[in-house]
Amino acid sequence: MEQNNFKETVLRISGVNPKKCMRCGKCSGACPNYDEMEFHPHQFVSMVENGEIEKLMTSPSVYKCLTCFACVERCPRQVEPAKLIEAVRLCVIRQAGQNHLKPDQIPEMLDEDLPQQAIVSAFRKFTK
Amino acid sequence: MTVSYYPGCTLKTKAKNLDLYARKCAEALGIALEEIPEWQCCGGCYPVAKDEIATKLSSVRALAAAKEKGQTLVTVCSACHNVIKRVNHDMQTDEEIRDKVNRYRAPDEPYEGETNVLHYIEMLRDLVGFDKIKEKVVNPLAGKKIAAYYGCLLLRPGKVMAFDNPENPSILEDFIRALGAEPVLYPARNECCGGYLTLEDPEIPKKRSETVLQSAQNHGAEVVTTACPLCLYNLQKNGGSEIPVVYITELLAEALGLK
Amino acid sequence: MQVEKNFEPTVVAFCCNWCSYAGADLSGNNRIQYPANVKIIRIPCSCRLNPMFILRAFQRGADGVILCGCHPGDCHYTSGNYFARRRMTLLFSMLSFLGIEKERCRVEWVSAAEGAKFAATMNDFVATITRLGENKKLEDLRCKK
Amino acid sequence: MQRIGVFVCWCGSNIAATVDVKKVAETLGKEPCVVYYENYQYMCSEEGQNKIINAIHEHKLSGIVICSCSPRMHEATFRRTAQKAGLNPYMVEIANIREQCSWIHKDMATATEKAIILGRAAIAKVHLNTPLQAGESPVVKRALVIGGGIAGIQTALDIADAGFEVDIVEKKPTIGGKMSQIDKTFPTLDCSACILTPKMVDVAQNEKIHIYSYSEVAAVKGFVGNFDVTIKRKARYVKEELCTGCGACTEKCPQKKVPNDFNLGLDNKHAIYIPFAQAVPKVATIDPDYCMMLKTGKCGVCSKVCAAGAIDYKQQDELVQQQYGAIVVATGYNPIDLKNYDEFAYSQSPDVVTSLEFERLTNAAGPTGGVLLRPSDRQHPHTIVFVQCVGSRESGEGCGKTYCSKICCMYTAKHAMLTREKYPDTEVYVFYIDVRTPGKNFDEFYRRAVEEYGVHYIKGMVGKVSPENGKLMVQASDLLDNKQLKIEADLVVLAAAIEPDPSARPLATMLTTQMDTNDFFTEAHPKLRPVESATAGIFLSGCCQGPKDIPETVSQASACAAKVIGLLAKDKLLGNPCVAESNELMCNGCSSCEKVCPYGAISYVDKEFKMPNRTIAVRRVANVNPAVCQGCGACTVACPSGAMDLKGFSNSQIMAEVDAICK
Repeated sequence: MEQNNFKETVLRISGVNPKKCMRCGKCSGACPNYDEMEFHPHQFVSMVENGEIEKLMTSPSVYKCLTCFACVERCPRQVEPAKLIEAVRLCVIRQAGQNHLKPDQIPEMLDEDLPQQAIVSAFRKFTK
Repeated sequence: MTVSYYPGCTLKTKAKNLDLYARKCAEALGIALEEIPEWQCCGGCYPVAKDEIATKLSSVRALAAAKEKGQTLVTVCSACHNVIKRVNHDMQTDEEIRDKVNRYRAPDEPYEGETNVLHYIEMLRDLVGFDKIKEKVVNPLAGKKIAAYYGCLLLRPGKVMAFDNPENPSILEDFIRALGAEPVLYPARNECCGGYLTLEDPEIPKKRSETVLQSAQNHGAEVVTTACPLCLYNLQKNGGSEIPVVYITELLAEALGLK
Repeated sequence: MQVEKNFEPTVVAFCCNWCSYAGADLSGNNRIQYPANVKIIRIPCSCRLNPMFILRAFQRGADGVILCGCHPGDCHYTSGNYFARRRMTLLFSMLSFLGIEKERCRVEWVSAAEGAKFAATMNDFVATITRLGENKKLEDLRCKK
Repeated sequence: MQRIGVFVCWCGSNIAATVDVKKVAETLGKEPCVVYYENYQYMCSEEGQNKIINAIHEHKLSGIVICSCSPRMHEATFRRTAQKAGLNPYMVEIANIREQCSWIHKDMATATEKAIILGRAAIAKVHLNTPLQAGESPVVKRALVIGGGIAGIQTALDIADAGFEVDIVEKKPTIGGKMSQIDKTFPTLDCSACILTPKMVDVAQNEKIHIYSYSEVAAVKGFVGNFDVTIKRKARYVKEELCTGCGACTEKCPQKKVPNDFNLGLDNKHAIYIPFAQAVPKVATIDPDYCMMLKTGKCGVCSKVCAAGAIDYKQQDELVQQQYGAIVVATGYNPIDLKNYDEFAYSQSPDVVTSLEFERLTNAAGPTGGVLLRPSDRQHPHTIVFVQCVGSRESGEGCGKTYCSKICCMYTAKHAMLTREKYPDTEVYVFYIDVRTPGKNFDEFYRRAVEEYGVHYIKGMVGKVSPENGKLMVQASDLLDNKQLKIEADLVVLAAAIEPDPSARPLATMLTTQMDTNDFFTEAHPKLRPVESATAGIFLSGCCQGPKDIPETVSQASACAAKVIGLLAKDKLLGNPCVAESNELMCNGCSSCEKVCPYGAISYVDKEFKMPNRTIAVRRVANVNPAVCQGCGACTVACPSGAMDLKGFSNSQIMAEVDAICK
C-alpha cells in the first residue's frame, strides 16, 4: 500500500508516464554521471513502473543526478527520466527530518571562490 | 532601448565581473539594463516537480515586474536564465501552475507568461546584432582560439529554452567570431560540468570538468568562455588545467575596449 | 423533490465517406469507446452537408450536431472541405444570432488514420452537450411524438 | 410503396455479443413497409447471401437494409447480391452496427437501442431510394508508373508483359532508384547491381515501355480509365534521342567540383554527367547549377567534344500530355535528414555516416572503389559502431518517426557481416533496441552475423558520439550488463529512419488519394486491398505505401501490376451512379454550381421550355456530365433554388435519416 502511494506521488509530481519507455537505454547512454550511480536513468524508469520506489529512495543515486537533462533531451520517446529521479528524491527529502544537506554542514564545505549559486542550488535540490 | 535586467545573487558577489562588464558593454551597444527593483533569488535550480509553486514565485515576480514595464527580461547568469525561462514556460503552458501561482500572488492582473525572456547572448544576437558588435570591436581578439562552453543550463530542455540546437549550438561561436577570434568546436561543450555536486563530492565535478577542458584543449582551445558562475568555478577549480576560463562579458568588454 | 433523470443527449454526426467515416470505422476497429449518443450519417464529402440538415436536426430535437471531414488540403474531392468550412462559419454566426449556444454545433477534421481522435472528439462533444443540457430553443414541439 | 426487407448480421460474435440481433430484427420488422426481416450469423457468407436472394424473390422486395459491418467493408458485396436477385444494386442500404456500434459499446441494452436507431435511419433512407444506373466509360489501355525504382520497374515490366503500354516517369536522370545505390542485398548477399541492371535493360528494350526520365508529373485530371496527365520533361540540355552515352563530354567537362548525389556527396562529379555506368537511359545530363556555360555563357567544351551533336544549351522544360487508364504510384523513400540528431555528431564528423552512405563506401562502383575507407582520412577503420533506430520508433512528440523503418535490422546485419568477412581485423559493434527479423531466412542471417562472424550485438543505445583526436568516442549503454560503455571507434554508421519521398505529398493532392500522417499513401484496405488506393484507378507500389525491403517491394509491385492489368483488360468501366443531377424546371441559371465544381462537370445550356401560355421560352440551365461528376455534392449546397441534388445522397434521403435519428 505504502509502495503504491509512493509510486502515485512520483508519477503525479513528475508528470512522467514510464509506460512510454521502449527500453532503448539511450538515457543511460547519454548520462554523464552514469558511473557514479547505483541505479541508472533507465532503471529509474522501469523501477518506478514496477513500484520499487523505496529501493530507489534509499539509494545514494538520487543525489548523484546532475539534472543536466541530457537524458530528457535525447530520449526518443519523451519519457524524461531526470524528472522521475527528481520526484523520487523529493519523496525522500519531503519526509520530516530527511534533509540531505544541513545548514551547519555548509561552513566546512565552503571555499572562498565558491559561488552562491552552488549553495543555493544544492539547498534547493537536497532540502525541504 | 531599455530592457529589464535580472542579475541574480552570484553576480552581486562572486561573479561581479560577469555583471560589471555586462552593464558596461550593454551601455556601449545602446541598450540600457534597468535592474528589477527588489528582485529575489531564483533559487539556482529550476524546481522540476509539478507541485512546486512557492519555489517558482521569485521568478514570477521578476517576470511580472518586466511585464508591467512592457520590457524584455534579460538575464546573464545561465542558471537564472534556465530557471526564469522555464518558469515562464510553465506560466504559459501549465494551467494548474499558472492558476495556483496567480491565486497565491493575487495581483490585479494575472501573469500568464507574457514576458519575453532573453539571455544576454540572445540579446546581443537579436536586439543588437552580431554584425553591429563586429563594427564596434576596437580591439579584435584576432588569432585567439576560444572554446565556448555552453554547459547544460543554456540549452536544455531544448524545446523550452529554444536557445539554439541543443546538440550542435552555434550562437556562442558566432559571437566569438564577431569579436574577431576563432571559435573552437569540441564535442563536450554541451556536457555538464558537475554543477552543485561540488559542495558534497568534488570528485564528480572534477571528472566532468576535466573531460570538458580536455576536449576543448584537444581541439586547440586557448581560452574557454562561459556565462555561468558555477561552470566557471568548476572548470577553474576542478578542471585540472591552467587554461584560462573567462565570462563571455569579459571577452566582449575586452574586444570593445572597455576592460 | 423530483429526481431528474440522467440527461442523454441526441447527437448527430455527419461524416464524410473518405476520411471521417473511415476514421470512425477505425476507432471501431481499435475498440476505442465513445458514447452511444452519437449517431453517424454518411455523406460523400463534408461539402455535401447543407446547413439546412443541421437546422432540421435541431428542429427534430437533436441536442448537438457535429460535422467531420478530411483535414484541409486532404479532401478526396480536392476542395470540398474548404466549402464546408466557409458554410459552417456562416451557420455559426447565424446560430449565435439566433441565440443558440455555439458549442452545440461543431466542425472537426478527422482523417481516416485518426480513429483515436474521432473517439476523443466524440467523447468531448457529448460531454459538452451534456453540460449544455437539452436543446429547447430550436426544437419544434410539433415534431415530438 | 416500397417493400423492404431487413437483414441483421451477427458477424459471428462481433455484433451478436453486444447487440441483441434478434430484438433488432424484430423491432425493425415493425417499421412501416418492412415486409420481411431476418437475422443470421454471417450475412456476407454464401448462405447468408442466398437468404437475401430468396427473400427478395419470395417477398418481392423493392429495397433491402443490411444491418452489418461498415459499408466500406461489404456494401459492394451486398449490392452484387441484390443484383443477382434482380434488384437494382442501389436499392441496398447498410446500417453500420459493427464498427460504429457493437465494437465501441459494451452495454448490450445501449448498443441494441443504438443499432435499432441506425437501422431505422437506413430504412428511412431506403424508402426514398430510386434505382440508379451506372454510366459506362471507355478505358484507355495505357498505364502510368510514377517512379522508376525497383517497384516501378517491376510493375512496368509486368504490365508490359500482359501487352499494355506503360510509361515510367522518373524525376532523376536514370531509373534504378535506391536499389542501384545498394551494394549487396540481404539475406542472400547477391550483388544488387547484378540483379537490378538486367531488369533496367529489360525496361529499356521493352517496346511497350516508354521512360520519361528527368521528368515529373505536373498535373492530373480525369478519373479511372481516363486520366489526363501532364508530364514535365525537365531540360537536361542534352538531346536524349541523339546522345549515345559515350561519356566524352563528362571526361572533358572542366567543372569537376559538383557534389555527386548518386554517391550521396561522398565524392564529386562533373557538371555534365551520367549518374552511373549502367544508367538507363544512358544519356548525359547537365547540372544547371554548376555548368559554366549555362551560368556565364563561357565554356561550351561538352558541345565541342560531342560527336553526336546532342548538347543543346537552349533546351527548355517541355510539357507532354498523355492519357492513361491507370496510374501507379511508386515514389519510394529517402533516409531522413539527421539534422536533429547531432548527439551522434553526424554534421560534425565526416566519419559518422548513414547506412546508405556506408553502402556507397563498400560498393565497388562507389567513391572508394569498394575498399572500406573512412571519409575523413581515407584510412581503413578498425572499430565500427552501428547505431540502430536513429529516428525510428519515437514517440511522435519529437522530431522522429513513430514507425519502425523495418529494413534497418537486416541491412545492418548485412553490413556488419560483410565488414567482418572482408576485414576480419575490424571490430564491429551493433547497438540495438530490438532485433526484428521476421522474413524468410532473416533470423538465421542475423544469427550468422553473431555466431559465425563475431559481430558484437549490444542491447542498448548510443547516447553521445564525440569526435576526439581523430577518433569517435562512443558513449553508450549496455542494458544487459548494466554498464555504460565508451568505445573508441573509427567509423559510426547510423541506421537512419526512412520516410516517403517529399514529392509524394503534392502528388497525393494531384491524385486526390489519401496519405497517413507520415505521408505514406493509404491503401484501400489494410488487409484485403493492399495495393489499391481508395481512389479508383490509382495503385500503390513499394515504399510509398510503407517501409519495405526488396523482396516485399517486388511482390507488391507485381500484385499492383495484376490489379492494373485487370483494369486495363476491361473495355468499359461502370461509373459511379451517385452523381449530381439538376432539375431543369427549378434551375434559375445562376452558375453557382458551376463555380464550385472541382471537376468542371457542370456546363450551362440554353434549352427551350414550353411555358404555360403555350409560348416557348429559352432558358439557361445547368447540365451535369455524369461521366465527369464524382459525386461530392458541393453543387447541391451551392444551388440557391434547390434544383441540384445528388443521387443516392439526396436532400430528402439525408433529411429522412436525420428525422429517424432524432425521433
